[in-house]
Amino acid sequence: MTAVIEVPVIDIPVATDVTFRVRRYLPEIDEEPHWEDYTVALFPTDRVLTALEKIKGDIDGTLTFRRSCGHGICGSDAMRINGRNRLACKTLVKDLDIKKPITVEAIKGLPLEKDLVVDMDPFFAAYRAVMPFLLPEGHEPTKERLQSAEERARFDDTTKCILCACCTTSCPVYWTDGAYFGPAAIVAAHRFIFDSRDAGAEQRLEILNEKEGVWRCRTTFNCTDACPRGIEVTKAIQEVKQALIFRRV
Amino acid sequence: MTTLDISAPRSGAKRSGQRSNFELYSWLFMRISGIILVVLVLSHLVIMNLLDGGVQRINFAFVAGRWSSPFWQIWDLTMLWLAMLHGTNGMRTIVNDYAERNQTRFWLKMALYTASGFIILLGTLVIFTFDPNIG
Amino acid sequence: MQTHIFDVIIVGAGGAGMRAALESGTRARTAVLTKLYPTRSHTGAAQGGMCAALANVEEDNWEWHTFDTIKGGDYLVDQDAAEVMCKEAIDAVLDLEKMGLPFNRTPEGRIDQRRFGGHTRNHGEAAVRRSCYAADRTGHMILQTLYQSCIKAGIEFYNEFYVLDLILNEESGEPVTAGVVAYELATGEIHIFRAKSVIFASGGFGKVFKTTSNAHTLTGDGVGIVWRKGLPLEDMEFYQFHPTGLAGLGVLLTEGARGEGGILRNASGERFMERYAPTIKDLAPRDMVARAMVQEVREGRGAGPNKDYVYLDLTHLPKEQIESKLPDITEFARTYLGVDPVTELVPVFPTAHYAMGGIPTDIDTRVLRDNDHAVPGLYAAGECACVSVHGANRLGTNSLLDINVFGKRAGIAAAEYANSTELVELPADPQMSTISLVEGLRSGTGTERAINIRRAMQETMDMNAQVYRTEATLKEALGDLQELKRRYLNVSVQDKGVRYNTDLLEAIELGFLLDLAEVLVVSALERKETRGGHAREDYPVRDDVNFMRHTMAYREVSAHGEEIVRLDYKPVNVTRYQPMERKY
Amino acid sequence: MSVITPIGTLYRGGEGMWTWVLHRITGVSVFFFLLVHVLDTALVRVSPEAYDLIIATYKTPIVNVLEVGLVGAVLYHALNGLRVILIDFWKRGPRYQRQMTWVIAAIWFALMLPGTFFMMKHTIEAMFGSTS
Ligand SMILES: Cc1cc2nc3c(=O)[nH]c(=O)nc-3n(C[C@H](O)[C@H](O)[C@H](O)COP(=O)(O)OP(=O)(O)OC[C@H]3O[C@@H](n4cnc5c(N)ncnc54)[C@H](O)[C@@H]3O)c2cc1C
Ligand code: HEM
Ligand code: SF4
Ligand code: F3S
Ligand code: FES
Repeated sequence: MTAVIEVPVIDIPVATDVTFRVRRYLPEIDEEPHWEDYTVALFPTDRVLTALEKIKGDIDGTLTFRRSCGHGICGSDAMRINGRNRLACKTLVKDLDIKKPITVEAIKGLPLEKDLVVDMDPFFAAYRAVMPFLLPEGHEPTKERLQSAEERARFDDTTKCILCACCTTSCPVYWTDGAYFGPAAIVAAHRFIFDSRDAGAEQRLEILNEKEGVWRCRTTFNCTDACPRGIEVTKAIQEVKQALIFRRV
Repeated sequence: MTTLDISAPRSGAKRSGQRSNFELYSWLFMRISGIILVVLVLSHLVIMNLLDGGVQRINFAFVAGRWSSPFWQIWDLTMLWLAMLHGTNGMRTIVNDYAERNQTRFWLKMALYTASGFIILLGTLVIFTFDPNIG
Repeated sequence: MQTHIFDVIIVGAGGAGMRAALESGTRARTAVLTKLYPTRSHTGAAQGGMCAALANVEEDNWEWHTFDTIKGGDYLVDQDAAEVMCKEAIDAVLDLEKMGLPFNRTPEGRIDQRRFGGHTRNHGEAAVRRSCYAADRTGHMILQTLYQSCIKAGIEFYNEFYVLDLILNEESGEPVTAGVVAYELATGEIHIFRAKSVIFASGGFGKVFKTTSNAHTLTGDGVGIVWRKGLPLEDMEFYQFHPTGLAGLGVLLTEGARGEGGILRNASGERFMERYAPTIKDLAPRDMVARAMVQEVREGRGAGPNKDYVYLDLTHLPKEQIESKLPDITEFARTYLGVDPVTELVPVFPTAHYAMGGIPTDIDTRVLRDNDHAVPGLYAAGECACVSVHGANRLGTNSLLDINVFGKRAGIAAAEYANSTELVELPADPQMSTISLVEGLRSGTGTERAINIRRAMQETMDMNAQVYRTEATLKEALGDLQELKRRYLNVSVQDKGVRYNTDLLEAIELGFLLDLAEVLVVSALERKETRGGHAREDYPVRDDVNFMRHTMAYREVSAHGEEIVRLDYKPVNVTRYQPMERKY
Repeated sequence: MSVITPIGTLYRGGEGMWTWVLHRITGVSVFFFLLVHVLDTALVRVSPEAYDLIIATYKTPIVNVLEVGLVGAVLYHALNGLRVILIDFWKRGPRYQRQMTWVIAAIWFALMLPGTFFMMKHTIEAMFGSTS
């Protein structure tokens, strides 16, 4: 069987010098963060993460950042690239303007620990506070609980969250009010509130009805724009608000 | 303004845990009053600033003419109350956002509420006790 | 330095670690130490699914699943372990569903199932729908669900704590478990965790290779620690290369893509798997598909400017099916290669993926110190362990299954053991070797940079110890590795600080990788046959007479103080299925 | 390797963020104007002269320009307020928020261009002489 196929054309790319302007902060040495420029040779298809690895490996080993999977699935490397929150491993050089230095700095709103590393504990504390786990009702069935494909689709979007904090640390409200639960926590709550197998919606809604809950959101959409998983975060927040107003899930 | 560099939240991550529907109602109020204000305020602006000569024709006599009708009295009264409550509630949010310390936040809100309360009472008084034959 | 005392310490918060924590947390005082925030673990990258003979969509039973697992593993599987896994698979999936995992559903609302490589009906008749899945994010959902359940259960986590040593003491001449030594990333502080049981669930070591689907952090720390303690490692030569990595990058495209009907094609568009596995074609086990792909490229039928990859073709599938069942890999192809799978062929090539070998355990996950004896209080589960349910080649979906089934068993066994015993005394200064490791690197004045050694190691492993191996290439690799290990002694780090010193930890991780690469190559050299993931061009057939046995590698120090790898063997546990030729 | 300014960059938010910043600025401005406006209107209780005096300032060119600014601010705040309400209550609102931004911008210009002209008409006439 020989199908007639379109063979994709992939250009063989060339490496070019790209300058990165990184906001550095070594707590044991620096009193204040400062900017530093590094130039590395990169292919257009390289990720910003590759550049950081190269800088760390070949130029300055003290450069510190978190990373793990390298392809946008673990949520380790949220940072502000050219002024916007993104994952370094999902941002390709070809999608950036390399005529100017590319700025890289830590996400904001969480305490800065070192270079691109921030303290994630407040972020996870907010996540834990919305009871992000199934609270089923009644007896455990012997087999699986039934759920229709439509019921499953209801909360599909918010199950994709990788807890990278791109959203929460892009939220202008969170920058100034660290007590706000933040979009990521609301996304987590949404994932369970709209799960047909869950019976804890009432409690979670109560929590998000608090002073620092969903009402704090000013629909600025930075979260939706920043989410590397393409979750419609603001929409999820809207659905939670409506569930609270109409007391109906 | 709001987007300058802030590395850590200025007010710490202490949640109040306060449970009531106050924030819900205040949020709803912002939307409902907003919709009503669209009609009231925009018409007000059109009448005052655009129709036959706009602000140029406004004087004591014009006001006197208007407030002789209860319709305009009620119109302006509603507009005053809604706009002030809406604005005050909006300002409350802003104070909540930007005040760094609880102390500051408390006093700013006190000042806000006092000013708003005074203005609402004053405005109400003026509309109700207006006397076209003064002077 | 701080000392903590627990009943059970779990090293690693991936699927295996957290599944264990859920069991032991309710039975004994448990803490999970993890070098990454739990949700960063690489279990989250798993895509395709988790097999269990639920028979939700077509006839199936766990015995067929067992057979497929054994045959898929080229008969090097310990059959008692495979039986346990396939039988307990059903509960493992249902457990996850009850914890809230959002599986895809059938029209009746049951858990949906799809086809996967090597999973067949009635001992190889035809492909069967056995893989339970949540789009192509099954691992993500498992990891999230387990973490959520851990929050619900109030499990104690120590995040960003790197375990660097295992503390063993001697009781009547035998090693017993006393705890672990950990390095806190944030502060640089050394902690001692005393515990009655320790479970290693620290994942794989794909980073010995250059092209890999594995995370930067999969550096085999747990396996390396156990190795340095003089405990054996099993079947290290069996490393799986997944057929469909994005060409040149290694980012994985799940086998589920072929389960949904995807087809592999060479440069001329031919569906070449028809020649290699006439019955189940593109859904043959991974080792066979990967070899076929390399074969195509070698024989000049590769595609692309350098003729160095083949294509994965999904273009005949309906767009909705691709977008709903394979959304993530579609995005990967678009993001990283700029290729849209809906309309274009995706360039793919095998990528280093999964370690079949690792820390040897029995079916109760107890770690073995030789063929017959376990170390009291020491357990291992997940990719770092070798039970061995995967034998010479793991079937797709069987790892997510492995981590759930044996993670659970480890949690129960470790907690029950802890409840039946006393805390073991610490040996004198248990932290010393860790401190000298850390301080040696931090204060070292060497001239080598870790990154150069890492690159060279990955380069030689990709060149010489990948899908096809020969005596010559393996010797080449071994020579390179020994040279690199010498250079490693001269490594120094630039970051001298104590807070978040990732420079230091990456150098330490490199040390583990070098050790494991060497064990892998030495084990591979001695296995003079082709079986599963281990393909020797100079010995192209399976040799059941001489090699139907597990490799057991031991670290020994020679009279001159040199580290050497000594090999020994362990019989395969055969219960029901006699080895047959492996045809699909 | 150069040491440059120590502060971080401005967050480069999208339309959503900047419309909100404007909404906030206009909201605050209008609020403060309202405080003053109630006070000046209150002068009707004092005496017609006092009121007419203060109203006269409204008729000066500079205040007239400010007046236009105020109307522009209220109009923007009102339109964006409606956009926000649609985002909150219309199922598809969040998805079309960007398009709605362009729609309100268009409406704003469509109303403000002629509006400004009419409001400024007197000022222009007073300054440059009547055209009629
Ligand atoms: C891209 C990809 C796709 C896959 N798809 C599938 C699939 O569809 N089906 C399937 O069955 N299998 C799949 N697999 C395989 C499977 O996902 C993994 O083998 C499995 O998830 C391993 O789980 P684990 O719990 O053993 O380890 P991991 O999830 O890797 O977790 C390791 C944990 O150990 C911790 N750790 C490591 N070192 C230390 C240390 N020194 N100190 C403290 N903590 C440490 C880490 O922080 C982490 O929490 C896939 C693998 C990959 C890479
Ligand atoms: C004309 C019709 C108006 C509409 C439709 C409207 C609508 C809104 C809405 C929906 C909000 C809430 C925004 C949010 O929650 O993110 C809001 C906030 C606000 N409004 Fe209005 N409003 C109007 C008039 C006014 C007036 C007359 C004032 C001044 C007194 C005012 C002052 C404010 C303030 C200060 C805020 C808070 C801004 C913030 O939190 O960022 N508004 N308005
Ligand atoms: S919602 Fe999106 S941006 Fe926010 S934490 Fe989850 S994945 Fe990251
Ligand atoms: S950025 Fe913040 S204000 Fe709301 S829409 Fe997103 S949570
Ligand atoms: S490294 Fe995992 S998301 Fe970027």
